[in-house]
Formats: sequence, structure tokens, C-alpha cells
Amino acid sequence: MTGSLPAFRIAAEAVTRVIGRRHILRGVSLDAGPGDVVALVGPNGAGKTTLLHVLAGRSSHEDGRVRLRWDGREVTGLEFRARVAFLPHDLFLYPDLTARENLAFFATLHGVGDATDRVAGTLDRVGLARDADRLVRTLSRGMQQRAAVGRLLVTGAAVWLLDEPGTGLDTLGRQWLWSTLEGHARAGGAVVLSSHDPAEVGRLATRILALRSGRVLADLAGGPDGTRQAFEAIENPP
Amino acid sequence: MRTGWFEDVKNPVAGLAVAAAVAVVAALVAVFFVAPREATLGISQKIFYFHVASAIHMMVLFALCGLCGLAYLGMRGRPGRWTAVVDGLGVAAAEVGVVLGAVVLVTGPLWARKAWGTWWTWEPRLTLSLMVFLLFLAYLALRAFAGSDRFGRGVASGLAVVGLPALYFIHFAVERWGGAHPQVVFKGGLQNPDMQVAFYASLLAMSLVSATLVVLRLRIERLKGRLDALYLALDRRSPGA
Amino acid sequence: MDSVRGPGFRAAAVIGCVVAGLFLARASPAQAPADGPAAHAWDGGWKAGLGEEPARETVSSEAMVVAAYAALWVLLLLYVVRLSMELKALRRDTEELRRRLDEPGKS
Amino acid sequence: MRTLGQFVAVLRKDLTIEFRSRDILYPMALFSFLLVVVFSFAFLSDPAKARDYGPGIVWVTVLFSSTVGLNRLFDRERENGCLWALLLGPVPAGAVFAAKVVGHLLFTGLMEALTLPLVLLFFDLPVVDVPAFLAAVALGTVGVSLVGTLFSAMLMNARMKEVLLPLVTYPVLVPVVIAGVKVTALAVGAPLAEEPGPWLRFLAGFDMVFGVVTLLLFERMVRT
Repeated sequence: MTGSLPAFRIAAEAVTRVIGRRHILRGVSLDAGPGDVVALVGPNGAGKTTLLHVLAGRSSHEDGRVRLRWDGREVTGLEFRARVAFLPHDLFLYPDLTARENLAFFATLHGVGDATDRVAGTLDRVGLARDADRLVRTLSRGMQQRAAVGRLLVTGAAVWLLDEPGTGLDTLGRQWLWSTLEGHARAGGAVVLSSHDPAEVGRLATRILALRSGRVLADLAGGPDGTRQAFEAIENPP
Repeated sequence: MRTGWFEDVKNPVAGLAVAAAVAVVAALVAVFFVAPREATLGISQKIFYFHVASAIHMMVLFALCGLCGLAYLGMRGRPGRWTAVVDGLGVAAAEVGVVLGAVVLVTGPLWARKAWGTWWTWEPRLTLSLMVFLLFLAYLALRAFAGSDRFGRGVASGLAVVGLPALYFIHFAVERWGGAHPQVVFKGGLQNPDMQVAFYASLLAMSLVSATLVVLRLRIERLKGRLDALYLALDRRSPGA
Repeated sequence: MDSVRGPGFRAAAVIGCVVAGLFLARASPAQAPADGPAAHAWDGGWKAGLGEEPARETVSSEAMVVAAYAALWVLLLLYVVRLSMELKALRRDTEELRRRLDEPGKS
Repeated sequence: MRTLGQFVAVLRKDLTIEFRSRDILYPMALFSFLLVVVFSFAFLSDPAKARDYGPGIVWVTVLFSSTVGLNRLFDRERENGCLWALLLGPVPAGAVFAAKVVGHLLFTGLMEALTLPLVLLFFDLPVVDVPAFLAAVALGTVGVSLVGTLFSAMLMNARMKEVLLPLVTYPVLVPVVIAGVKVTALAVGAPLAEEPGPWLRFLAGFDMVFGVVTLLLFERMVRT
């Protein structure tokens, strides 16, 4: 990223999410600031996706708070939605638009100034320069994933929330993804992502949250041994 | 989950039910024995009392349901004790409203058969009752099919709110649809004091009956809430299946 | 432009629109249509059925009244029955909860 | 002014997708055409009565065809969860709603331009008062689009959407149909002793009130 990103810090404070008669999240807290890459690990149904949905504002929550802070004051409303970008499983891309049109559309929504060449630059960065004008519907899952990450880049949001971004990417794609996420963190962005891949977590995470049944089992520092402990915590039964 | 007044207060259903029964009996006596037979229509005019009473209460419940919808959407941001009450009241009002609507749409034609010689006429009042009935049905269908979770309630409340201005425009359009209409027999109808007594008695009876049904339905909604809270507490204790 | 759209402005715009709309709809003068036969044929209005005198009656008035009041109470009764069924379902649900509570371990 | 730019962006996106795939336009146009043909057979047994039924046919065609459009209006948004892509962006929900309403209006307008002349032709309706006729169709369609788009968005993922949408919106739209048919009847020279003026003002009032109500409700209802 060229200029460094403004210092935004997103935090979940004892977030509780209830659907019907079950707790999906039981008082989960999390904090990601500039340069942080927080990885959420845990079995299916642990609440990783729900936590990302709550952070992004996609789902409501019954208790606790989600707070986005910049320079000491809390940021809400339209400003929150401009600074936080979310990449869910279903990618948020229009299948009947080309990759270029999708990126241009979301750039305009975010009020990005020089949209055309910024989009062109982003398409190069995500390696879709050649396929920029094919409908997203015709792209492979991996290429769609790259376009979706391009959407995050083009909006210039500081906080990235990604739900298992690595799915559908080949080894080359995953290397590219990891370097992109690292680049974003280095530029002062905050990243929160869910993942099943120990390699991905080991490489990227500065903090690791091990979740099961909506509860935080362990909140560990990143690095090889943190990753090992985290995956052990979620593997063995309670 | 701390249970507020909503869960604890001894629901006044029994008292209301008894009062409603007494009022109904009194109203029937007034309608059939106190009020004289109407000159032109004879005995079939007796249908009129409870027909109009039901229609009036249907409209009241419709307005109540709309206001509950407005309140529910207004409180959307902060789920709390009151959202459950307001939402429950909205459902109760809609369900009892549908029942009263059915009553109106059954007794209406019976009344029209005698008063105007046809089973159904697009007479403004009957037409309006039909539209309110349809809006209530749509509200309940939304709750049944668009999900009973927060989203389903939100959509249903939205319709209830839309229903309020809709009622205004429907009423206006239906009134003018047939051009200005002649003086309908029961508009000024009740000069005879005994008839008025019968009318007010049936009005009181229907308001007590509706109130009882709404409170009963609200109680069921309340019990459902408590049961969910208990399941939730159970779920909180164990780390979830 | 953004500064203009403060809460005051928005509230005023909303109320203004609603009032203007209601006023517009009401502003139409009442019309008394000519009751000529031609108008009658055209009139999709509810008066169509009123022209003829009440048809010769096969069903007696008494039967009508009985039917009306019977319908009233049957419908109300049906609703009460439906409510009691729901109550029964709730009771069954409570039993299920009690069973799960009595189990020592996790079900 | 940023919101206007966002409104235009969403509208342009919808039009681009629509003219690329024509998923809303073709079904609407075909359905309305078939509807008119069926009505012709159903109601033209007695040509003298044609003028009685004509105005009604016009409005049933408008209502049913726009419902076909409404059922598909948010299909694009349902794929890949894109409605949330819009709502999670720095875009006021009103801009998204307005863009969707205008989109639907354009598609319906195009359909009406194709089909209503057919109705006038088949039912031999001499449009005496053209401005009143056009005003009624325009104002009525706006009313249908406003109420329809609100609930089409809400019911996007509902199981029984095709049934629920008409069940929910038609009772609310009855006044539009009544007023529309009245003005259309007057516009084709029906000997009613009424003026189109009051009914057109009624329609305008309906559109204004529901314009505000649906706009405000959309934001509240769409966020779970």
C-alpha cells in the first residue's frame, strides 16, 4: 500500500449472541489495532463466522459492545462502515458484473477519488489484469477470491474482516493472499480473519483466539508455538 | 435472566373472563328482549348490534397492532423487556383482530341479505372491514413464513406500520368508489333509547371479550418468552450441545 | 450539503411530506354523481346491487339471526380452542425442559 | 453530494446488470403481453361491454406485471449476499432503497409502454384525456413501486416470497387501483359525473405519504 493507513482499532467487548434458545457467542472479547493480525481458530460452529458478522455489523448482538476507535474517539455509523471492510464466504461480488466493474462500483460507493486508475492498479496487484473484463460469474473460485480481496483494497478501509479467505486458493494463491494481508498490516491496517489452516495462522497471526461453542478457550500470542497450543486446545475434548 | 413485572404479575385473565361472560349475557338480554324490533327489517336487525361491535373492535385492534409495530421498530436497537411485551401485544391484537374480522365478514352478508337483498355489496364499511381483515391475514402470514426470529418480527411490524396510512387511504378511496352513497340505514339508525342501550351493552360485551382474548394470547406469548429464557439459562450453564 | 441535512431538517421534511400528502388527498371536493341509468351501468361502485327491491326471501329472518350469533360464538370458541392447544404445546415443551434439567450430565 | 453519487452508482449498476441479462424486463414484458391476450379472450365476448372492462384490465396488467418484476428485483442482491455488501458500505440505506425503487419504475415504465397500447387497441378504448391517463399510470406505478420494493427487499430470502409479496402489498395498493381505474375510465370517456382531478391528487397524496413511510421503514426493517 502506498501511504500508511489511519490508526483504527476495532474491539469486541464481551459480545453475546443468542439465536433462538442457544448461545452462539458467550461474552467474547477481541481487540485488533494497527499492525495486528488476529486469527480466529476453532471447530465448525464455534462462532468464528458469527463473531466476524457481529464485528462487521452484519448481525446484531444481544449483549456486549463492538467499538471502532480512531485517535481516542469512537467511530460509528457511515464512518464505521467506510473504515471496516468485510469479506464473507459469499464474497460480496456481483456475478453479472466484471471484476473491473465490481471494483469500480464499490470504489464509488466508498467515495474514492481517482477511481479508474486506482481500480486498474488494484487489479494488477491482485493479478486479475488479464481477466479484469470477464464476468465474475465466469471466474474460478480462486480468481473470485482475488477479486474480493481487490474490493477490500480498493475501498481503502483500515480494518479488514475476512471469513476463511484461503478457501479455494491454490498454493500460489495462498502465498499471494498471505503477502497481501501482511502488506496491509505493515501499512498500519488491522486484520481479523478466521482460518482452519495452521500454516496460515502460524505465518500471519500476531494473536490467536481459540474458540469452541462460542467461548474463548485460549487467547495466545502469534508464532509457531502459539499456533500449536491453539490447535491443540481446540482438538482435545473439554 | 431477571424477570420483570411482565413475567411476574398474576395475569388478570380469570377476572376478565368472568366479567366478559356477564357482559355478554347482559348484552344478549338487552338485544333480544329490551330493544324493540326495528320497523322495516324486523328481527334480522338484531344481527346489527354484535356485527358493528365486532367491526369497531377489529378497527381498534388494527390501530393497536400498528402502534405496537411502530414501537417495536422504534426500539429495534435496544432489545429489552419492553420489545417482548410490545411484540407480543402486536401479535395478540392481530390474531384477535382476525377472529373479529371473520365474525364481521360472516354476520355482514347475513345482515346485508336482509337489509339490501344481496349477500355481498361493496358497501364502504363492509369493504373496509374486508381490507382490514386481509391486512391482518398478511401480517400473520408474514410472521408465519418470514420467520419468527427478529427479522420476521421486524417485517411484520413494518407491515403493521404501513397498515395505518393504508387504512386511511383505503377508507377514503372506498367511500368515494361508488360516488357519494345514500344514507345507510344504520348510520343514524338508533333513535330508540332501548336500541341504544342494547348497542352499548353489546359494545361493552365485545370489548371485554376482545380484551380477554388479547390478554390470554399475551400470556401465552409471555410463557413462551419465559420458556426460551429457561432454555437459554440451561444453555448458558452447559457449554452447549 | 451535508450540514443542511441535520436532524431538524430531516424531521421537517418528513412531516412536511406526510402533511402535504394527506392534505392533497383530502383536498378533493365531494362529488354527487348524477343517478342516471347510464351512470348506473358504468358505476363499478357498490350501489350496483341496490337497484332491485330485496329479493323474495326463502330463508326466514329468524334463521339469519340464529346463524349470525351462532357464527359469532363458534368463531370465538374456535380461537379459544386454538389458544388452549398452544398452551398444551407449551406445557409439553416445559416437560421436555424439566427432563433435560433432571439429567445429571450433559444431554 | 456523495449520497446522490451513491444513488446513481447503485442505479447504474442495476441497469447495467439488467440490460446485460434482462432477467426482469423480459419476464415482465412477456407476462403482461400474455395477460392482456388472456383478458381479451376472457372479457371480449360482448364487444359493447369492452369499454366497461378496459380500465380495469389496464390496472390489473400494471399491478400483476410489476409484481413479476418485484419478485425478481432483488435476485441480483440475493446472490453472493450483495444487499449486505451495499448495507455494510458507507451508504445510507435510503439511497439503496431509492435506487431500487427508481430501477423498478424504469422497468415497469418500459413494460407499460409496450403493453398498455395493446390494451387500448384490443379493448377499443379511445383515450380522450391523454394527460389524465398518463398521469394516473405514472402516479399509480410510483405507488406500486414504493410499497412493492420495500416488501420485495424484506422478503428477498423468505421461502414463500412469490405468495407473500402479493398478499402483503395488494391490500395496501387497493386505493391505487381504485383511483387508477376511476381516472382511466374518465380518460377513455366514461360518462361518469366525476373529474379526474381529485383522484389524481389522491394518487399524488398516496405517493408522497408512502414515499416517506417506506423510505424511513427500509432502514429500520432491513437490519436484523
